[in-house]
Amino acid sequence: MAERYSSFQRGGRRWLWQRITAAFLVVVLAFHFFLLHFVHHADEVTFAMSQGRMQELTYFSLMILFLLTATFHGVNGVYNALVNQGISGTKKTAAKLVLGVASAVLIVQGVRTALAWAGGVPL
Amino acid sequence: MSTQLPEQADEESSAAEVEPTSQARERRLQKKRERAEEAERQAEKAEKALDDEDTYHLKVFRYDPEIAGKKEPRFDDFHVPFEKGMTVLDALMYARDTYDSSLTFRHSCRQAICGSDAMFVNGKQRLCCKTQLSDLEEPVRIEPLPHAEVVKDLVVDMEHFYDQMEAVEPYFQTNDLPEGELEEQKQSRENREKVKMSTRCIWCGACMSSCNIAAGDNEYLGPAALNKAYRFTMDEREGEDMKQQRLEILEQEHGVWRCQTQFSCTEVCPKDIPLTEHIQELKREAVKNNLKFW
Amino acid sequence: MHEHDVIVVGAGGAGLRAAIAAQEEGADVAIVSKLHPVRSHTGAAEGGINAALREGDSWQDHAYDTMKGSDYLGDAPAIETLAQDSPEEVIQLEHWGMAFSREDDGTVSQRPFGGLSFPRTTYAGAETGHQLLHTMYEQLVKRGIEVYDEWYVLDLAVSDEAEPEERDCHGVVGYDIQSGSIEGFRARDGVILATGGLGQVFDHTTNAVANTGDGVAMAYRAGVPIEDMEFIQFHPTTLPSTGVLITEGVRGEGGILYNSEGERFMFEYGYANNDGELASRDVVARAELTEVNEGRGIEDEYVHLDMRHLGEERIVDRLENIIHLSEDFEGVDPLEEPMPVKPGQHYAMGGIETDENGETCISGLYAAGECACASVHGSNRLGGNALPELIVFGARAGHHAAGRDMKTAEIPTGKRGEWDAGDVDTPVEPGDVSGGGAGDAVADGGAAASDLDPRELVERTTERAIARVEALLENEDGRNHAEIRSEVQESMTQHVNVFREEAGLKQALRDIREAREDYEDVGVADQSRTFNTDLLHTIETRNIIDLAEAITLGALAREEFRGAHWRKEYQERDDQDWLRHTLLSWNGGSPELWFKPVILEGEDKRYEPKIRSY
Amino acid sequence: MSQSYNRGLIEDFGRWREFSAGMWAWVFHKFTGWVLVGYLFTHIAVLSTALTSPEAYTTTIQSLESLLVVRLLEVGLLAVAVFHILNGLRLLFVDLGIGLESQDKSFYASLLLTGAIVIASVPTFLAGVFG
Ligand SMILES: Cc1cc2nc3c(=O)[nH]c(=O)nc-3n(C[C@H](O)[C@H](O)[C@H](O)COP(=O)(O)OP(=O)(O)OC[C@H]3O[C@@H](n4cnc5c(N)ncnc54)[C@H](O)[C@@H]3O)c2cc1C
Ligand code: HEM
Ligand code: SF4
Ligand code: F3S
Ligand code: FES
Repeated sequence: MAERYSSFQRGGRRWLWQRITAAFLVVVLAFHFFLLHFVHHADEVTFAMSQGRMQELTYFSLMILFLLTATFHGVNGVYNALVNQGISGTKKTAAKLVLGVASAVLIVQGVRTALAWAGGVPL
Repeated sequence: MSTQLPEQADEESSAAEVEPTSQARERRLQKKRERAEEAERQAEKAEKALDDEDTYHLKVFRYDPEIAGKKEPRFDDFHVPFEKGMTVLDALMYARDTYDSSLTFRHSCRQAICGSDAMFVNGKQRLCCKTQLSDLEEPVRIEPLPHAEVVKDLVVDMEHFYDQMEAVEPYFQTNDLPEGELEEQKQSRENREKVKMSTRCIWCGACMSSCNIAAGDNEYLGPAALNKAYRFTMDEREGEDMKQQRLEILEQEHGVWRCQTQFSCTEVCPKDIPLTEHIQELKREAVKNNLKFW
Repeated sequence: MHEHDVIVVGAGGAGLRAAIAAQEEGADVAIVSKLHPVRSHTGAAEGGINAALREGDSWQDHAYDTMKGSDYLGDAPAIETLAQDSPEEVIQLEHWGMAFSREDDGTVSQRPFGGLSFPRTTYAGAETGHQLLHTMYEQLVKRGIEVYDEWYVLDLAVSDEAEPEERDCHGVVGYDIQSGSIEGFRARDGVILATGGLGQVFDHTTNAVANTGDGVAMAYRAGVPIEDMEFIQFHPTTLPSTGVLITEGVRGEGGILYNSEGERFMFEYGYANNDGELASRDVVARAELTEVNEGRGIEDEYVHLDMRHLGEERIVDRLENIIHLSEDFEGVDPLEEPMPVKPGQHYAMGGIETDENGETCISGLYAAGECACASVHGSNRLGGNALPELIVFGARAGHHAAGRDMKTAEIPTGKRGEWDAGDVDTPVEPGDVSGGGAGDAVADGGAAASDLDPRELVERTTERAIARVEALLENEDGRNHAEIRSEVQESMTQHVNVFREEAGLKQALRDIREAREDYEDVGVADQSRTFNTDLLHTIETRNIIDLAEAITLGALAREEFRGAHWRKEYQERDDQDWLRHTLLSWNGGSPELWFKPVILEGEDKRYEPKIRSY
Repeated sequence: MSQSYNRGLIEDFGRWREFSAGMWAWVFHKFTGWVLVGYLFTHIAVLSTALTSPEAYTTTIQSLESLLVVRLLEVGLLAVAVFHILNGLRLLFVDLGIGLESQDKSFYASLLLTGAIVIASVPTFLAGVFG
């Protein structure tokens, strides 16, 4: 018998955030692809060009937000998939930890790169 | 209860112990001979049926944990003479009554209301009594419901399904019953209409068997139980306080959030209950409910 | 051995209501049922539940309609109890959340039904029984009442005093279908039988495969008289291949019956004055069979019910579920072709004799629902009167068994009141043929020494049941039950159907006798202890044989035409000689026929027999 | 779920032929989602060469982009992303309870549209790699 949980609210919140980030990602990802494959072609990419874009605050913050939402959305998606397949107990805690650490690393690395381009927070 | 015979067993005139008279024995032997002939005739008939064009070929899953030849699951072939209007259940009953009386499956109403004969027929969860043979391709493969423990042949253990159904407090509860004797607790037509489909569930378990999430996560309440919960959550007569309590149950980790909108449940439900839709509506109710606390 | 205060056998509408009632009284109650509760055949009822709820209606009117419908063979105390209690019981269901259809003002809808003087049939769409069954099972879950589901009750543990009226019932013996183990169930306060219908006695029925009349047969063999067994209701419009019921609504909306010549026979051959298709169930059923017997049936089996002329729109609007039923179960699209229909067994008016508190003449043994006969329906049941019977008498039996003080019953049970011995001229000896042969498969119901204490009695009965099952299993290559069963069913459908004539009834008795002899050597091929349906069907077949015989004996004895019972030789209702109930006692294996008077004396009036003209 | 014995293909993806639209959508969405996270990690890894030096970044990117495999992989990525987006939109609608009756059609539509968009983008994606 399915026992009752009291910490249910998180389930709902994560579900909602998955949808909210998805809605946001639709727009940003489309923009991202469009910009880097159609406006600028892939073989033309240079450090300088990225630098130029990154130095603008709007683009910079958009990209940081993009990174954050994509990471949350992706990692949360993977976590959900695992839980749906029925992992529980220690395995579940381990998955949570590993995924948490991975996203932290990803975000730190991403932010560092962005900062390297922009040469500090573009203000 | 012990199977030991009590002390006085000897004096007991248990008719079981009485020797059959020789006359009776003779009669019995006679009958036996006749039966042997009859069996032969049956076999011949079956043989003939094989050649007959108008038969349906069934491949039926067999398994019995106790019987030597059946411990290893296997498929048995049956050829059943076809009649217009014949359902898969009719064919199974024919096969059992004519060829092999040990062929085991649940069935009762023959009219899609008792929910006991959901099986995996040609790769889909269906109610056998509601499936016309003529709608199926041959050979017709009949297997027990996937993702449930097989008890014997086509019978699966439903305990887990029942547990899930009963975990959602599947009963009407309200704190505002009318006072007067013989006074009804009114319900608007719209509200009855809203819950109507959800009340049609016959507990057949087809949906649960088709859902991949339920297969992976044993604790997932599953589409049928969630639908049952929907039936009460959306019933205006229960009142707001009860709705709150119900949503708390649904929001547990193995509740509504597990559903990945696979739609298989909706697709197989013999009662055409829009299960996915109901689950999604519950998710939205739950989110709305949580937003209140922010 | 399991022990409870009250044991309820069967989990249909009647069993569930009884269990809830017993628990309300504080009893420790358990249900033992061969099907999981929600699989019971109560779920199949479509039409509705009669209850006088509204201004302009009264329980008196309900009682009057019921008495008239019964063709004056119902007992007034039972009928009045039904009419008085059903409003309360229906509102109880409503308070348990049952999804009744509603009026604009939010109250429970009611519709008109055949034979009712007021539209008093409450309903939930075309699935009233389903809603009722599930609502009640929900309450069971809520209360945590124990259910032994997929436990088949083999026998009653009844002491064996010479007179049934002196016997006591102390429990039952159950067979766990899943594991094959056989265990005793001791009931400290009472056993309630609620095992439903017996449609499987016939080969064409609207009843479920599980409706084999086990409770009636068990009680009969334990000594309880069974009452008015000859009264069987046949429904005129059932699908030929499965027996699925096509509601009267189709004819109500204007559906037309045709024979193979394309004639609208209800008018052409003047079956029912000018009522045509709208004549009552029994009239239409007889008309259809006459057509078939006279060679105007289609495939010599059925007639056509055509509703195409109503137009797709109207059909979809009013009779949508009929389209599905016909397509799913008969493979016929009723918008394109006429539907094949023929009469099918539908309901057994008779059953275990009880009083209006549900108690039988054996103390501690109760019965409620279709298996019982408090005699509400007499010789003919009105539509929508069975479901209220389940809840009214289910509740009463439950309360009484659990010890509530009830008004002393007015209906005497057993040979306690006035009675007359009966006589019927049978071509063969009915009853037991074994004298204890072949593995005691045909043993009497409850014999065990009378001075045993109750637990020991249950234990003894259990031993006997085990021996019986072992014997069946041992006779591995004995006769297969399916053949015997279908021979009985065919004979019943041929001879004891809508039309009954002396020669046919006698033939049926001979066939049944033969079946009994065949059954002496019945065996079970499936040697598994796990979910052995072969074994169960074999045991059920025995019950079918006993009941088939009881029905036929009653039909042969009753020399009149009343309600559902038509006799070729006797075309009139005969109040002079036959205003009385037929009773049959097993009598240790040589069935004894007797009669008791009908009680027409109501609470404040006497119901004077009138001509039933619909 | 516990099983007294293995029913093999009956219970796993060996039954793919009998999957319904909703199931396929679920499988594809899952697959594409995982590919996308995988790519996100690789993507950031590649981009962080910018931390070493601007030149290292430019050379890495340009040498990668000059490889046909990479370009082909990018087309694959586009396919994956477009499907995930379109089906993601479909799922968002399902969550809002819109158009549940045509969930199968919208899935087929996502598939077709993905195909169309990918084919249309091939020239742009492969531009320059042969030059
Ligand atoms: C198609 C159809 C439509 C109907 N429509 C209406 C209608 O509209 N209105 C109306 O008033 N009536 C209607 N009736 C009649 C009414 O539905 C039945 O009379 C009623 O449901 C019988 O209920 P029950 O509780 O007595 O038995 P059931 O519901 O049949 O239950 C019997 C129970 O007994 C159990 N059981 C049987 N044998 C054993 C055993 N040996 N051991 C253990 N358990 C056992 C079974 O498992 C089951 O749980 C209809 C009947 C049919 C068939
Ligand atoms: C562009 C718009 C995107 C949309 C509209 C979108 C939509 C969705 C939605 C609705 C889900 C939830 C499915 C469910 O729980 O039922 C989901 C899952 C997922 N998404 Fe996205 N997504 C997008 C982009 C991305 C990106 C960029 C990534 C990679 C980082 C990603 C990775 C995932 C993963 C891994 C899952 C989980 C898949 C699974 O169930 O196994 N998505 N997506
Ligand atoms: S929801 Fe449908 S498929 Fe699921 S158990 Fe109920 S009737 Fe069967
Ligand atoms: S199949 Fe399963 S995932 Fe949801 S939509 Fe149905 S419950
Ligand atoms: S036999 Fe009852 S649902 Fe099929």
